[in-house]
Amino acid sequence: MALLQIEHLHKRFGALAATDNLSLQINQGELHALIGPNGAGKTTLISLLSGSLQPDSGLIKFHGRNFLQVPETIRPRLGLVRSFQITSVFPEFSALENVTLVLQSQQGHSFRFWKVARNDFELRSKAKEYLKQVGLDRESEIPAYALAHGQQRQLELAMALALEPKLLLLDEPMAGMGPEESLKVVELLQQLKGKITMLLIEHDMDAVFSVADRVSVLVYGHVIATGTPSEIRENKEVCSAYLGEHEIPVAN
Amino acid sequence: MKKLLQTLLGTLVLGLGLANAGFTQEPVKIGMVTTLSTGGGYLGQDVRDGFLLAVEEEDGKLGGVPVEVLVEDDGRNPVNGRQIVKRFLDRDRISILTGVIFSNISPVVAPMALKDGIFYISPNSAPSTFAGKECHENYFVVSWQNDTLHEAAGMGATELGYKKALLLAPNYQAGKDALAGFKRFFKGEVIDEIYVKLGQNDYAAEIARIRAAKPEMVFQFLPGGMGINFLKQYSQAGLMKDSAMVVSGFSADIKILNAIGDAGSGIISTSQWNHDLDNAANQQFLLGFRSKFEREPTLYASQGYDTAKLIASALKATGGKVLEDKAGFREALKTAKFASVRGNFRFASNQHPIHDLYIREVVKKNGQMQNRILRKVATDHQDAYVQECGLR
Amino acid sequence: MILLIEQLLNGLQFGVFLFLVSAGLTLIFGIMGVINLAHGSLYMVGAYATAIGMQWTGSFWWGLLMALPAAAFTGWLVELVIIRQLYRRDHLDQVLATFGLILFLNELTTICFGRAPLFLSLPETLSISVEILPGLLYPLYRLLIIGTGLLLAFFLYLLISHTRAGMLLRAGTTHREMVEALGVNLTLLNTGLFVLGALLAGFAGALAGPLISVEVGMGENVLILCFVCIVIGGLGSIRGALFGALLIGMVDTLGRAFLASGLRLILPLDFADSIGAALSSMSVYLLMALVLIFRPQGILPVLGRVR
Amino acid sequence: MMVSENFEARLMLGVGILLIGFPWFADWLDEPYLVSTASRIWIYALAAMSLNLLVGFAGLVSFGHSAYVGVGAYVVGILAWHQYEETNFLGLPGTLEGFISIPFAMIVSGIVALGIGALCLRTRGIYFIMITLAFAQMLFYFFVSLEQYGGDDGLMMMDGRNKIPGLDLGEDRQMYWLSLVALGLATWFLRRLSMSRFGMVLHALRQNETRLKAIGVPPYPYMLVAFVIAGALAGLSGALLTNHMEFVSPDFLHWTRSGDLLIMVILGGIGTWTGPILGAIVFLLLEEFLPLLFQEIGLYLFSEHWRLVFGPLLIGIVLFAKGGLHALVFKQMKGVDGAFAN
Repeated sequence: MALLQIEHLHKRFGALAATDNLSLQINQGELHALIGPNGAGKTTLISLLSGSLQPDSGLIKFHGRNFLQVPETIRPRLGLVRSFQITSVFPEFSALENVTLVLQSQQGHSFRFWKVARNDFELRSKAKEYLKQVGLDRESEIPAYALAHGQQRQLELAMALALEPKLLLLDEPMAGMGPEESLKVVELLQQLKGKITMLLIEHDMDAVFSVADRVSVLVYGHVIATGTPSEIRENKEVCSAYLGEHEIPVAN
Repeated sequence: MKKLLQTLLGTLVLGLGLANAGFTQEPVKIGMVTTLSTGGGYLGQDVRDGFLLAVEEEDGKLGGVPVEVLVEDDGRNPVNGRQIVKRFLDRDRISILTGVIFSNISPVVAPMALKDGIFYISPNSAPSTFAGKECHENYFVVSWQNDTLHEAAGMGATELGYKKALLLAPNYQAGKDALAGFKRFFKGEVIDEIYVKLGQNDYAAEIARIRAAKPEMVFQFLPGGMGINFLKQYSQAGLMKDSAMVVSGFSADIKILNAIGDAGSGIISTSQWNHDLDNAANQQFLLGFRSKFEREPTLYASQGYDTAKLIASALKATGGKVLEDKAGFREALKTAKFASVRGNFRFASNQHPIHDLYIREVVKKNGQMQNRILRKVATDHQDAYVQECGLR
Repeated sequence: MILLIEQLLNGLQFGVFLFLVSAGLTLIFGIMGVINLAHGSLYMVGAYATAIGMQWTGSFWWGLLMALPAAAFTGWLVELVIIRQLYRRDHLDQVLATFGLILFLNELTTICFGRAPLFLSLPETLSISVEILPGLLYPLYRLLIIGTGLLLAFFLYLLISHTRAGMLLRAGTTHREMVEALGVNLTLLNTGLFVLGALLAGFAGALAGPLISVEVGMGENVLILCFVCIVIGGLGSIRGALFGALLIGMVDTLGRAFLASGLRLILPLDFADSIGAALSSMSVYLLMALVLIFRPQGILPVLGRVR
Repeated sequence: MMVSENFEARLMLGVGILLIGFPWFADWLDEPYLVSTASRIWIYALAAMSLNLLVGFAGLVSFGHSAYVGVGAYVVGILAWHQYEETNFLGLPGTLEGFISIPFAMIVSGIVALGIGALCLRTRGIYFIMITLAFAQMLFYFFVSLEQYGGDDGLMMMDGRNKIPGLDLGEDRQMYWLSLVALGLATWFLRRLSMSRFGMVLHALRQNETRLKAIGVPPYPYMLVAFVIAGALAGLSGALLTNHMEFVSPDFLHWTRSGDLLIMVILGGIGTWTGPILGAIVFLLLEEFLPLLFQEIGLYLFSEHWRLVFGPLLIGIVLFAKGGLHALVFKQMKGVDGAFAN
């Protein structure tokens, strides 16, 4: 069953067609990876899905509902959540405050002017659980700007998870991480698999081919192939268009 | 650079003068809050210099009584003005407050002084409220009531036989008061009134309207730089020969004439004072001012000088008692026994001047633009608000 | 009809004049990202230099010629000492530092030249009016301003769209890092640009001298209006500045010319005059607010701008 | 971060309580006029504090904040004028009662801020700076043309300051205490506000607006509410200013006043608690006493032309003193933490 359906999506920036007649379907519960060379339009697609960009034409359906008219700030509440390629947290807040803010936004509006927010212990303990889930529980009081790069990426993930997504758009969650940290994230993705539907953009092919249920290949703004990791690995068109002479990784 | 040195020396001389003053008797403290910075700064400068000239003539005394004059700049900002006066009253314990130039400062500081029980003597600004309903026994004006020179312009225009006038002023209170004052005494027809934005620079649009309306004369009250800009552009547009220009003295002081040059030729203006008034006090004033400051005094300088002379006469009468003998000092001020540079001078019951008014014409003499008195348009003129005042 | 044409010419003249000051402001903002509140002071320097030059030589033309090096030199000095430190700062710092600069320059001018406005007259040959249409006399000097202004606008257009420096300027507005990566000496380019802006502002000041009073504080009056022009036109764009300046010139002039008399048709006389004057003094700000609400990037913004 | 902020709060409370005694101190110095100077400082500090809510917390640089100060000031002035003239304003009588006119001033300023903010907040960055300036200029010219209420000359409170039961505002000390208490209450309120859920959103907004949207929080309504709160507090400061001066004029709304408020915030330290107060103190003391200082030490040129020193001083602070006076004062006290007292 399709959770997200994208049909004939177009987006141009001047002369450049960043998204060109793109159609894609993501099924309930799967971990769908999106790969493609730099400039293929992966981040543009994420922005179109999250609502920070408006497409020129085409259709986005989420849960069978037309999503084009849904404002950017409403989409997360309906379960469509993104993480950012370039780390995007609230740098002056502590890790805990970052996640607490997300949880606070989950509980409806924030027009509460008097009660001190950090004394809301229920919210805080819930936030701590998310930090624990990504392995940041010991860093919870450190301001985000003082965290190591990998830790900031983990925080980013915790914030996305705290939004209780139905579909999680992950824009290169392992970018700039060391091998050890990457491994942690892969483990986390394995854990989440099946519970949350995910669209993963990642350059680390080892990771992609080890965790993904299905893979789509994006070139020049449209999808040239979709299939299981093994189908993609054997696809001639993909080999010539994208993978080129590179060796295709073998799944372990 | 010369200016720079002058400023330096000027202030030094002032400092020494004050230091000398304190020997024999505790000096009478006079607070002068005036406008020295911003575009209107030269008004305050002239009031101050005129006043200090009179003090210097007596070597730091007025009427034989040593005085200490505290001068501060309000920057034309009522908030600053208030702070300065507060300091004058609480710390310096002044007996007389003077110096205020602009009508947005006087309503703030005058009540403070009056409430405190000291004397307020205005060398320039005189809004109508204080001439009428709000007049006060310790409030004196040496210059004129704000409307006076505009009223004189109305009389002058009538006397010169103009029938069709167009009026121009900024869209604010003083501008509207000016036009009202003119209309009070003008017997001809007012064909149009134009209000402009306060601080406007370019008058092309208004000048085009004037050209189209073809008035016999234009009366305008555009203070400071606004008036200079307007006059220059008016003359460049070649309108001076079609429609005469009648203004109140503020718009044709010597500074403004210097700034507009030949464009000023033929402007008719009104004043209670001019340099060619032939009386001994005026001769002495002109001689002293020119030699000390090496420039021509404006009417503001004459008002500053008159203010000091009035205070001198009262100090002399009471032997230097001001707050110790308020009634005596007040009476002495009221009789105004001093030789004003404008000649004929006495106080009306609201303690604003009764004096003569003149119309003047701008002419070029020895390569310099200057005002020449045409004729007297009013003798013993007093303001329109005196009836509303409860003082007798 | 004649009146309308005359008022349109007045609007055009005012607009062209505003453009001269705005051009530098918008370029400096566009490429350096600096809001320079002290730009009006450069205009003041131009006017003062002309007045002083005229007092020395007795000729308006020499005065005019003196304005250019004076403004350029002041501009260079200001860029070197202050503006250069502000490139990477946020707008708030820029606003405050240049605000401080205004205080300083104004006070310095007061000390050097006094508070009384300076006298600056037109040469005889220019202080006449010419009949451009039957019955329409128009001051020659104002025509001259229109002509020079439009000519300068054209030169600026050529400079920016047809020279290498202009190309770098355009590229720098949108892709600063790229230009830097090409090994272009951006510091030199910035200084050059700043001096160019100062020259234009100084020239405008010189032109304005004979029309308006040369006094301390004259810069701030024109500055705020110029900001309105460039914001309406689209920040960083010369075309936008020209468009904005002409629009403001027209709106302001026509508002003053016809608003009050128009309102008299529907309102009682006194009331119409007050409302008319109030509305016409608010009109340009009203226009700016409207433009920003409906087209926040201005009417003719720089295309493809990333900042 | 928490510990040091609490320390700062306790320090402020302590100093605030000490300041209640300032009038007696001024008496002891035999300089009673200082009480009036100090009242003015607290009133401006309140305005700077409200501006700091926008600039320092929400990251919105408003260049037209004096407009709301001016509106509040005019409400008090106009009500007092109608009381004096015994006329009606829109069918309502004027009043001199402080507990009516001061809250009313806050409400009107808040409403004006709501209208202007609703439009301005559609823009960001430099455009926001400019559009707030544009609206402030409109209001400035509006009050200049408001002939009935004195136009450019402004409006006096003929019957003196507002009446508040149990207080005699005509007495400078009581005016001082009212100003100090108003500042204290506003600071306390803003502090609570900043720590509430609403405050968290504002802080987040300044740091990363894109991210805030991505977690499902629409920034606009929060910014608007902050704008209204800041406007209402500015209105309170305006209402007090009219009372202090017994006078109001369009000069209160001039664009350079907005600049002054911004300078106070920056000078003191943007986004800090003591910053705007320190900024107001230093700015106003410099403005008032720099000319006197130069006179005392014999530099007469500078005493008349003190801006010649003040201008470069301002530039120097912007260029070299990051974090303003707050950083200067608290860095030593707090060590490393102080650099991050947001």
